This record gives sequence, C-alpha cells and structure tokens, in this order.
Amino acid sequence: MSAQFLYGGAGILLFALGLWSLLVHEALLRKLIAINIAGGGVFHVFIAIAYRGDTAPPDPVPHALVLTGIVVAVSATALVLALHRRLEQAEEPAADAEVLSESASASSAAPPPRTPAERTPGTPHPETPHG
Amino acid sequence: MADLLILPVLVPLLGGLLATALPVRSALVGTLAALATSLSGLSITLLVWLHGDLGTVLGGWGVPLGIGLSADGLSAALLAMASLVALAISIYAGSYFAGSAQARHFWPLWLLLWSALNGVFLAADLFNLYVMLELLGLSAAALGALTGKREAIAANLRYLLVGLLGSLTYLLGVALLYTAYGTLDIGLLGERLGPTPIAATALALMVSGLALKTALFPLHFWLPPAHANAPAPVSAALSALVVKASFYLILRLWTELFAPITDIGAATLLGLLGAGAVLWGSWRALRAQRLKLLAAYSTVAQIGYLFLFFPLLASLPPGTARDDLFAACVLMALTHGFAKAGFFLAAGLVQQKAGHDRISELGGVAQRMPATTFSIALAGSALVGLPPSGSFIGKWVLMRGAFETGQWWWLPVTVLGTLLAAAYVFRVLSRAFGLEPTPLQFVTNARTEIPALLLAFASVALLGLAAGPVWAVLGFGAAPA
Amino acid sequence: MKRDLALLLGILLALLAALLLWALHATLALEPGPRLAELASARLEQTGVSNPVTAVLLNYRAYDTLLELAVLLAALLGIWSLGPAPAGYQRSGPALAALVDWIVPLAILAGGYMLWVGGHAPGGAFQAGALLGAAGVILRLSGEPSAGLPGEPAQRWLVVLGAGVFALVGGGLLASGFGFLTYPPGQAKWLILLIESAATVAIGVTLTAAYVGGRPGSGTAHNGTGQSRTVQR
Amino acid sequence: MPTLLLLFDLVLLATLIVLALAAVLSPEPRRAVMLFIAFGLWLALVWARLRAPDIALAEAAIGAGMGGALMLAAARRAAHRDEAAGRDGDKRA
Repeated sequence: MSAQFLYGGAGILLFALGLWSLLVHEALLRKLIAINIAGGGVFHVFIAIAYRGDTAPPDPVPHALVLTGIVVAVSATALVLALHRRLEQAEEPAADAEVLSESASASSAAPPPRTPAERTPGTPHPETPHG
Repeated sequence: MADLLILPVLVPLLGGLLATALPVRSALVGTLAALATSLSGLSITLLVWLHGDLGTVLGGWGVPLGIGLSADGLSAALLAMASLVALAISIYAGSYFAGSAQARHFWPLWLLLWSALNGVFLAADLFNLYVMLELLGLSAAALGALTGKREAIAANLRYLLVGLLGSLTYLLGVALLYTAYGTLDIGLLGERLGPTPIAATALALMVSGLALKTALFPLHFWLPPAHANAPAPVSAALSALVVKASFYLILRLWTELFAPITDIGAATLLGLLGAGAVLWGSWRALRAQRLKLLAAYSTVAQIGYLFLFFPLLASLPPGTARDDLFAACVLMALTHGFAKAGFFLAAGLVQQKAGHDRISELGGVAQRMPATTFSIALAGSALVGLPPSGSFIGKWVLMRGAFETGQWWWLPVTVLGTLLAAAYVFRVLSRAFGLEPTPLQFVTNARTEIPALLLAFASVALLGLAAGPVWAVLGFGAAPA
Repeated sequence: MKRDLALLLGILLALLAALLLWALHATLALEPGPRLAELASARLEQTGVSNPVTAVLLNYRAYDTLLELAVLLAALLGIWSLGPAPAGYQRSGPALAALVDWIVPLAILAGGYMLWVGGHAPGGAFQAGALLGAAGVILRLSGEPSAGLPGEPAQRWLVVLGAGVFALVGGGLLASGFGFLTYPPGQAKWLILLIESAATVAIGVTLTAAYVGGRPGSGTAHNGTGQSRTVQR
Repeated sequence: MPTLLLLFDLVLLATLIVLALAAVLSPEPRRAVMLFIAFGLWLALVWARLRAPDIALAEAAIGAGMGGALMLAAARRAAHRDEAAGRDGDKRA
C-alpha cells in the first residue's frame, strides 16, 4: 500500500510539474516536453496502482491502458512536431529565401516554404482574434 | 440488435481506411462511406426510439472486463444530429474540395473524425472515451490545418496542445476512479460511486479537462482562431459537432455518473462560466470583422447557454420540470449543431465567391447568392433564438426554469445574450441585403448550397416545430406547448 | 513580471498536487476496491494468449487497441497533409553504412521475435512495431531518404493494414454471429496472431513514415508544391 | 516494506523527478530533449521495478525512443536556426 502511494504520488508530482512547465514556457518544444512529462506522470499513476506488491501479480488492465496511452502520446507528438515544422517554414519565407540565394550549393539549403500551387478552396484572411 | 451499436463506429472507420489506401478514389469512397455511416447512425436512433435503451459489451466477456457500448435517448439524439449534419457536410465537401489536392487528405481524416464522434456518443467505458477523444482531437486538428495557411497551422497547433492537456487531465481523473472503484465501466461505476473525496477530485479533473475541450469560458481562447481558419466544411464540423462531443460527456457525467456528488454550488459555478461565455462570446462576435470569426465567437456564446441549464437542473427534483429542462438543453445543443453547420457552410460559399469573408465588404456578393444568403438568415435566426427555432423553445424553457427555481439572475444574461446575437446577425444581414443594385444574374450551385440551406432550415423548422420527437427520444413526456 | 507569474502558477500547481496527493492517499487508505486483476487472470486461459497484458490489449479490450491504431493513422494522415517529406540526411560513410547493414536486419529480426514472444512473455505488436520503426529511423539517419519504405501506393496499404485487418476480423465475427471482436472458442490464438502481425507491420511503417515527416514522394510527384527533395551525397 | 527497499525506491523516484525537472528547466533544445529521453528511459526502469516489463519495453522503445527521435530532429532544427542561418552544408530541413 505504501509503495503504491509513494509511486502514485511521484506520478502526481510529475503531472503537476509538466502542467507548470506547459503553462510557463513559450517555446513549442518545451511545451511538448512538458506535456509528455505530464503524460508520463499520469501513466505512472496507473502503473503504481497496478502494482500489488512483490507476491501478487500486478493488475494487467492499467498496464494495457498505459500502453495505449503511450502510443497515443507519441502519435500526438509526431503531429505536433509536423505542424510546428510547417509553421516554421511558413513563418520564415524571407530568411529561407536568403539562405537559398546566398549558399551556392542548392542541395544544402533548406527547402523553401510550400507555395500553394494547388487550388486552395476558400481563402481565409488573416485576422488574429483576441480571446 | 444491440450488436449493431458498433456500426456507426465501424463503418466510417473502414471507410477512412479504404479512403487512405485509395487516394485517387477517396471522394467516391468517402461519399459512400458517409451515406452508410449516416444510415447506421440513424438506424440506431430509430431502434432506441422504438425499443428503448440499447447496450452491449464487446468481446463476449461482459463488464467489467470488456468494453461496453450503450445508447440511450441522449446518445440517440446526438447521434441523429451528428448523422444528419455530418452527411450534409460530406455532400458539401464533395463539391467544395472537388479538383483540389486537399480532397485526398480530407476524406480519410474526416471519416476517422466521424468514427470517433459516434464512438464518444456510444461509449460506456471511461478509458475508451479517452481514446475516442484523442482520435477526435488529432483528426480535428489535422483537418483544421488543411488550408496550410500560417494562421490555420498556428491555431491548430494550439488547439492540439490544448486538446492533449484536456485529455490528460480527464485521464488522471479516470486513474483516480479506477484506484477507488476498480472499474472503468460507467454503469458499474455509477452503482459504486459515493460522495467521497476521491470522487469529487475525479469529477473536478474530468470536468475541467472536458471544459477545456468544449471551450467553456474562460478556457475558450483556442476556439475562435482554430474554427475561423479551417476550411468551411471543417469549421462546420468543429463548431457543430466536435465541441458537442465533450459537452455531451460533461452533461452525461454530471447528471448521471456523478449525480451523487454534484451540488448546486458546483453547478452554479458552471452556470457562471456559461454566463461569461454568453456575454463575452456574443460581444466578440458583434465586434468581429470576418464572417467565420463571428460564427466562431458565436459558438463560444452558444456553448455558454448550454451551461446555464446546469444550476437549474441541480435545484430541481426529478420530475417533469427537470425533464423539460434537460430536454431543452439537448434541444439547444442540437439546434446549434444544425444552425452553426449551416451558417459555416454558407459562409464558406460566400468566401469562395468573394475571395474573402470580411463582413464590411459583403454587400452585393451575397445578393448574387440568394439561397446562401437565405441560409445565413435562417441559421442566424436560430442562433438568436427567434421562433419557431429549436433554440427559441430551449431559451423559453430555460427562462421559465430560472423563474420557477428563483434563480432570476440567469434571466438578464439570456436576454442580453439574445439581444447581442440579434445585433450580430442583423449586422451581417444588413450588409448582405445592402443597397447595391440588384445583380443581373444569380449564382447557384445546388450541390453546395442545398446542404447549407437544409441544415439552416432544419435548425429553424424541424427542431422548432417538431420538438416532440426530441422529448420522445429522450424518453420524456410531451414537449411543453 | 513573468517570473512572478511563473512563481504564482508554481504555487497554485503545488496546491493542486497536494490536493491530488491527499485524494490518492485517502483512496489507498480505504479498503482496495474490487480490481480487475483477479478476473483478468481467472479468464486468461480462454483468451488464447498467456501474457495477461496481451490478453487485455487484444482480447478483453481489443476495441481500444483498434482505435489506438486509428489514432496512430490519424496522426500520420495529418503529417502527410502538411506537405511532402523534407530532404534526407547526408549519406553515411562506409564504416557506418556497414554497421547499418547489420543493425537493420537485426532490428527486424528482433521485432519478429518480440511479436512472437508477446503471446506468453513481455513483448507484443507495439514493442515489435517500435523496433521496426527504429530500423526505419536508423536507415533514414544513414542517408536513405525513404527510410526503406516502399513507394506511396504500397505505403498507404501498409499503414492501414493493422487497423484494417483488425476491423475486418471484428466485422467478420460480427457478421458470422459471434459479436464484434468476440473470438470463437479455440480460434482466439490464431486470430490474435493474425491481427498482431498485421499491426506490427503497420506500426513499424507508420512510425517510420511519421519520422520521415511528410508525404512519400517518389521524386516525381508533388513538385507542384514547390518543395525540392534533395538528398545530399 | 523493508527499509532498504524503501531507500531504493526513494532514490529511484528522486532521480526520476530530478531528470524531469532538468528536462523541463533546460532552455537549450537539444539538451532538453536528451534529458527528456533520459527521463523516459528512467521511467521505463521504474516501471520494470513495478513489475510492468511489457510497458517498460514499450516506453523505452516508443515513448523515449520514437518520441525522442522525433523531438531530436526538431531540436536540431531549432538549434540550427538559432546559430544564425546561412552556414553552408549544415542546414537540413
């Protein structure tokens, strides 16, 4: 029982730590690490409550839930990073173009941002709303 | 018969897989899958209407080992709304994305989203709901970023992170419940749950996580940019359907699973946040420069109304008055689903035609699209809550409930929100029917204009004049006259 | 100002953590509720596998696992919708290349082993799939731009393979009267192995493709999007 | 619970939390990701101690491994962007 609380408590601390970092830090990568640590904390709580001492076998149900959670977390991480990369490309057209023209070897330059040559349905206009 | 409950999840899932594997045929596969999904959803609604609640446990192990699916009146009502709205969106999308490279990205993600949506409405297992919510959130964020525009990517990146945080918070609540009660099945938990500190903590965690996902004020900051910058069919799906999934879950958990521990104080807090959403969302909608941004802020306000019902529900004993309030809350959610989807689809047409959606420059453009302008007017009147729309009945029952329970302070909120809504809808319409000369030719594109029109029409007429079926599906007596 | 906000949030979250710790403590101090562990192990023999976690994942709660594969797919579809894959890495030198030639088949073999062993020991489709994914990552890092993946059409079929076989087995069982993902007695073992094999391949390909980070282009397609696929040599 | 085991558990958990803190507090992207990977691997170790070997394997391979690899690519991009762009032969997307 005490081990469950010790480990489960650590999970809760990790969740709070991740949440704090998510709210405080601006850089996307730091937010992503924060959310993964918070997630690790929640998974840790599940693993801790599945543990039933060294004699009884652990509860397999929370284990399976955590496995699912890990896969979901890595899927989300991959999507977040892809969106972030796309955002970087979109935000730095000028800088990248310079890199392209300055460096003689085109092969070493970053690819230019995607220009929508495809027909784009709808044409949203930038207006940054204030929440 | 209860075995069929899996179909509204399985059919779009298989459709999404096939549309992924056959990108060239994705529009055809997608349209067929959309039809089949819609039919499967509506047949479940029909079965619930005719035979009462359905339930099954997948895998043949029974609860608590297996995962349960169940459909009661609340699930059935939302399933029917989702089936109709999503079908209209699908038909619209077929033509909206025609000839665009985005089509092959749209269809598989859209079908996965639909699968998750139906999955949320049918799930009877707390962890399965987490997986469904994640599938919903990931596919929604990916769809919202489809335009590839910087604003859209940034908004959806934020939406994705917020969604992840919401799901994790929810999941921590589930972990606590499993620690205390040893099951994930909602039905079993309901039997075991008592007024313990762990249950209260779990409730707080789960509802906060879901409130973040449903954009309850002041956690709504992510919604307007994400919904306003998505392609029109996606905006419609996000506003009309996706936020409803987490709202549905809050309503179900609050009124069923956690009924033993929810009290008037907590419900009043939700009501206050709802009131904030109504006022702030409506005000921002009035100030918005763009049609789609207006619609997105209007969603924030409309979600707010739904939370005004919570303190009233909490202070009424079980009985007809409470049933009416519950049904009115569901009716408002359904009406908003139809009206907002219709509004966004019509706004998308205006945007395609004019190349922009700036409200101040709508004059003339809309005049050339009579059917679309009419859709905006109809959907707008449902958002305001004019009779005979469903939200008129909803607001009327809400105000009557506020009188009867002595919580008169919700009345000015409702009235002020309605006035603001009337102002923002009128602002759009006065532009659309502006003083420009009547155009010589009208633009019509039946395949895109009809879905929007039908949705807007349904929000006004179907749900308003025929509220009876909503009450009947929910298992209550006659609708209030 | 910003520091103050961080401090304030820190204090608030410390309070939250304290509250949660108290709630957890209060729960654990109570008599432990009926857990699923006993039930899960009592029925283990009928599940067709002897690893309890695999039994939960692919039998008791197979529906969750099916949807989890859908989540993985949705993430990849989202990545693909954002544009073609970025350029690959500089091709590695001969020494590293020789090493890669050893590591990749080894990772694939280990993945196959892990899939098989998952029925009765730690391991299973996800761990095996992750090993395949790791092989893909190593290939990409060593300068193989496609990370060993086939062209787009085949890749699309491979990434839907896992959820596809899973859903078709489920639907087939439903159609033949057993109920969705309700394995008939005696058949569970083989059906689970079939699902797991398909899932392993799909997970491996999906993870690799997610690492590649964009639509598979066979070099000719998608140039209209303006992104050049240049590989350094 | 025996004192020695408790001590062992405490050290295990303290290390875990210190790794998480370090990952969260590190402003340099590559360093933060490396610390995050270390955190993930340590988490797997703790889970192995809690008799969850399946999940420990999965966390090491998927959470720390694949997640870390994905983040590392992003961190390297961020670092390259910081090191005033334009350097030849070094910048990859």
